Amino acid sequence: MKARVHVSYKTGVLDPQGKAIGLTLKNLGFAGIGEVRQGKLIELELAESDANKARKAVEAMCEKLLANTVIENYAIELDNE
Amino acid sequence: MKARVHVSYKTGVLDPQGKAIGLTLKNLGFAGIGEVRQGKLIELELAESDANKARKAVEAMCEKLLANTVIENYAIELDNE
Amino acid sequence: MKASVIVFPGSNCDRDIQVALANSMGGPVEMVWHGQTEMAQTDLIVLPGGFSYGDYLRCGAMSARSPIMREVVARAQQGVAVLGICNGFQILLEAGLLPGALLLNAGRNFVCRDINIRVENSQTQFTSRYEQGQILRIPVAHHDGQYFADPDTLAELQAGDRIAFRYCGSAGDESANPNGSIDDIAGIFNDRRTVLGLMPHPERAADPLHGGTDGRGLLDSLVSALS
Amino acid sequence: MRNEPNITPAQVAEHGLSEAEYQTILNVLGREPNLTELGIFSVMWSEHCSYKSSKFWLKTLPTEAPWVICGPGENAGVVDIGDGKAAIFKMESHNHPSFIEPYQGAATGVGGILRDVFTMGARPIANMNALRFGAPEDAKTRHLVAGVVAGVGGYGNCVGVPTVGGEVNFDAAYNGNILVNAMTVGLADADKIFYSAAAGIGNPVVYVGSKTGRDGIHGATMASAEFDDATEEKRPTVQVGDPFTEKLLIEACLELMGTDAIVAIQDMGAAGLTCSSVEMADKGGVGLDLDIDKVPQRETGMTPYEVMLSESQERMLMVLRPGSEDAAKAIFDKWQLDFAVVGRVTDTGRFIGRNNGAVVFDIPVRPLVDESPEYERPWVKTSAPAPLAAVTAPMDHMAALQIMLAGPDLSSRRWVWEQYDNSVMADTVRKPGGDAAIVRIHGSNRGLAITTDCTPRYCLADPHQGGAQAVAEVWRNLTAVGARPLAITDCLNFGNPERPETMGQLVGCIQGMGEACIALDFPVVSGNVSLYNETHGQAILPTPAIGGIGVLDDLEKHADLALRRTDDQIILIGETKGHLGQTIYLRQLLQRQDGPPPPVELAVERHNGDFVRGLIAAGTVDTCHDLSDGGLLVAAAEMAMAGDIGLDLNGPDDPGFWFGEDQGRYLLSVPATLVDAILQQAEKRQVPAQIIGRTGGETLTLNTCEPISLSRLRRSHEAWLPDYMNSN
Ligand SMILES: Nc1ncnc2c1ncn2[C@@H]1O[C@H](COP(=O)(O)OP(=O)(O)O)[C@@H](O)[C@H]1O
Ligand SMILES: [Mg+2]
Repeated sequence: MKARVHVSYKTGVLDPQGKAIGLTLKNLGFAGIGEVRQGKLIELELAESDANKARKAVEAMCEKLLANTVIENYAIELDNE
Repeated sequence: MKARVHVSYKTGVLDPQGKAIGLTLKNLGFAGIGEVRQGKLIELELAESDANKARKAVEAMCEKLLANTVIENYAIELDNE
Repeated sequence: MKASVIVFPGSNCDRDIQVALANSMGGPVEMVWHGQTEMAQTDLIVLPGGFSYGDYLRCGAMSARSPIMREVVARAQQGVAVLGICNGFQILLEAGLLPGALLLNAGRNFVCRDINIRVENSQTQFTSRYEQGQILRIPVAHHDGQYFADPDTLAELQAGDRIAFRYCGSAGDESANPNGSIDDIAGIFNDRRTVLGLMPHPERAADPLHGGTDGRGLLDSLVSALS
Repeated sequence: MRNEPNITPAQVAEHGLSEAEYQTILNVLGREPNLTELGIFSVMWSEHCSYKSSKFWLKTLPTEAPWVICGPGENAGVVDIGDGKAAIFKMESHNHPSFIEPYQGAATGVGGILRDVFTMGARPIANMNALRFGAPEDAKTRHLVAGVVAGVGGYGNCVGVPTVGGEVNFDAAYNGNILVNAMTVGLADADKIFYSAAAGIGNPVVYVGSKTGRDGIHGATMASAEFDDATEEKRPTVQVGDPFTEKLLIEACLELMGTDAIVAIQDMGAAGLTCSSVEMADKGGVGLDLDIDKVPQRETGMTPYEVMLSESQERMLMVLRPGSEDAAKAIFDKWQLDFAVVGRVTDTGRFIGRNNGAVVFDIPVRPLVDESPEYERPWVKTSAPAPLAAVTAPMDHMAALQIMLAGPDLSSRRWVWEQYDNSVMADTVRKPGGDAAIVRIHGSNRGLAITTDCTPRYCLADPHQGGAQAVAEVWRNLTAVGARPLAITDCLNFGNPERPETMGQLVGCIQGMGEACIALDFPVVSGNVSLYNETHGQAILPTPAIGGIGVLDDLEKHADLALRRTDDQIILIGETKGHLGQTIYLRQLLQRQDGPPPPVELAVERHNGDFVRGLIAAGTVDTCHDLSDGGLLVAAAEMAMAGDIGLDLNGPDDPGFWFGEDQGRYLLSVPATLVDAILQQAEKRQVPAQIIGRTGGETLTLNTCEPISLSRLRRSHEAWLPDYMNSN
């Protein structure tokens, strides 16, 4: 099974990367661009085939490593769910 | 309208970050983990309300800035599409 | 006094702090591999600078989950002095021994430069050799040094005199913040002031040939407090 | 041998082999090659690996001196620096990949040169980078500068080796073809150098580091081909660097080198596993059997062709002593790196590959190397430049100075080097910003001085003089900090050698370099050639980048360019004839590029330099700057800005005096009490020396020109590059 974890900054945390992207897009002539945020997308291949168990495992991975919950939120998507 | 751009390495391109994450997850005792890949997720707020036009614009942004098409692929998701 | 430097895969200032500490202590410094689960008795634990795990995912994230860190946290809870420099500071935050987080520099580039910091609290085992308000000239070299804390945490740090150093101009007043850190913060203590994390590298300003010795006071303070 | 379809002429051409070269392959094998064999021949005989156009001329360079432990031919050059220590160093180009993908191209360039150095047993202690970009106005330049600088820093900072210096030039000739030359200097015990000659029949051949993927297949052939519009198609040949793995690889290799397990070791650079195994076998005069299926692979279904030609980064090949495999493996396990026994040393003299037991290639080693083509390409001598037309000063000298210091050629490179960690390892004594960087030899009071230099506009006007000048400037920059110059590495970047004019530039530069090396006792111990640097027939400026090292026996006695005291006298050493041909003054203020470059008088260069070095070694002089781009007034201003102390200068009004680029000159700042003694010594030694000013105040003053405040001068000098990079 494949899992996709999306990690993004919590609101209130500065995102210099996103800000710079927004600015550069404007400089490149793109109009009508509001806020831009950059996050991470982590894709994992898992041996686990039970969706419930897989989600539990990925949640544990997020809490333990993949996200820093002081500044980041995470969301998990599973294939075949 | 909101657009989400997912930028990831092309297959075959080494992903050092993903490799290190996979290793650490194993070191932490998580079992059954296959390949791990890390990509970027860029979220944009757009003034454009026409989905077709929005997609065109975001595609141009990807080609011009958001993705490095030498080594990266991108995929675009639009809200309300 | 006994001091131990933890070596993570990708640490690259481990030898630098080892040499500088050994000079201050006049004796050897223990190097401890991150994969160990135990550590001999020690008075000071140093988490060195570098790019542990390549700074991949988040700086310090993977090192903070190294086997030895369980022991480091336990010792810190017992009151053993812990010093985290640069990447070591990032690891301390990821390990929860200090509050807040370090984000990408506001300028988005790596920055290597001599900067000034002001000693904000000289009443600690890390800073007793400095005067309150003393300006130090010390190099920074980092990509992710922008200190961030939510308003409550920040207020707590301020109220508890837990800000160790702030970036400042050469006269000590105007701001000269190299990375956009909130409140110009360059280093912070835990609530008992037994743990210090800072971005600048005192070990690179510890020898006349470095072009300055302002970092040496930090190491000398520790030696006099812990010997 | 597996049956495969016959090789077609189109495949031969695709592999960059000429018909004649293919004929030689048929002769060597006595049969038709299969595709894997064709691939192996093609990378081994590419310009990059075989030096087929330059070999003939490279052999003319002087490579020996009593202190040279190992000259060209190994992964890097090795020189004895005293106290039982050796310095190991080399410079290498990563031009084409950096143009296609600046960040990763530059990053993997740094990774590659680091491996060349630690392969030989050295701990890398310093990196340098010599960069050439197109005109600032060119649409691509800003993006390329940003990517390359971030890539150099991203890799070097992460592995924890300080980047202590380099150069940055802008010129329209590099618009379609930038140059990224990286240099690494390492330190080893002089009696513990590791070489690449395989030995010991039956000994295990071991692969360590990262797994092999499909990256960079045909990278070596790409570095030997001209750019065209199909460049986009070649894109997947760019590799992503993994500096974290490199750092682990450095530590693991150095740990293993502390034991006696290694018989021979070689990094996998261009042409990967093929080039490394063939070179190891050839140097040792042995054969090598490889089990391709044992090679750690990142992707499934890789063919032997792909495994043999992959340029995946962060990999090494070693021959171990029998029985040491387990101990070696334990070290690589600890660092979580791949380790696999992939073959054996044999006495067959053949390079044989098997996949699951079946032979997939079988090539005699010697001919694969010895029969590699070598061309004495036709060349024409570059015609002598026309004499310089009359020059009239377009403005007063101070106004000229301000424009020059705040322009693309001479503005501060701080924006670049602040992105490089220049003090990790805590042994950096002189950071970027001076003439040569100084790095302490760890645990001692001695140091190494390091610099890279080349003035391509001189090389274009007169390759011979330009080649000599590049070597002389390196020597001078080392001397200016008080170091005893020891040896150089070179990175010869040129256009298409099949063009006689370009070949003439290469020949001229090498001849000039060789003369300078002999006159200055400054041998070449390693180097690299990068040809075909052109796009749509537009060649780059001939750019023989030179990297040099020197030794300081007492770090207490070194010089720096920053003024230290007020009321010092400024002494100009060397003769000033006022040579304005090919100067920055002409180029920037008059948009002219005419006349000959300044002649390099090697005997004078040496004489003046030895004098200056003697003063520094004696502890008499601690403030010194050599004169190069921009001439006297620029050098003086740099000294004032660096030390934040003003200067009052006096001399003739002639622009040639203040902006001429005559060679062999230095500025010294000395306390008034020492001036007479220095001038007397100079006279006795017949070294031209004259007082041209004194230090003090907060302005730069020249004759009767309006003084300029140092802070204003510094602001515009510092601003150009960041302003340029931040505007789009
Ligand atoms: N790409 C670079 N990386 C690091 N340092 C650089 C780079 N380019 C220039 N510098 C530094 O800036 C200073 C001035 O460079 P340059 O004008 O080429 O010196 P010089 O004329 O003495 O050879 C030197 O100290 C040099 O090392
Ligand atoms: Mg110089």
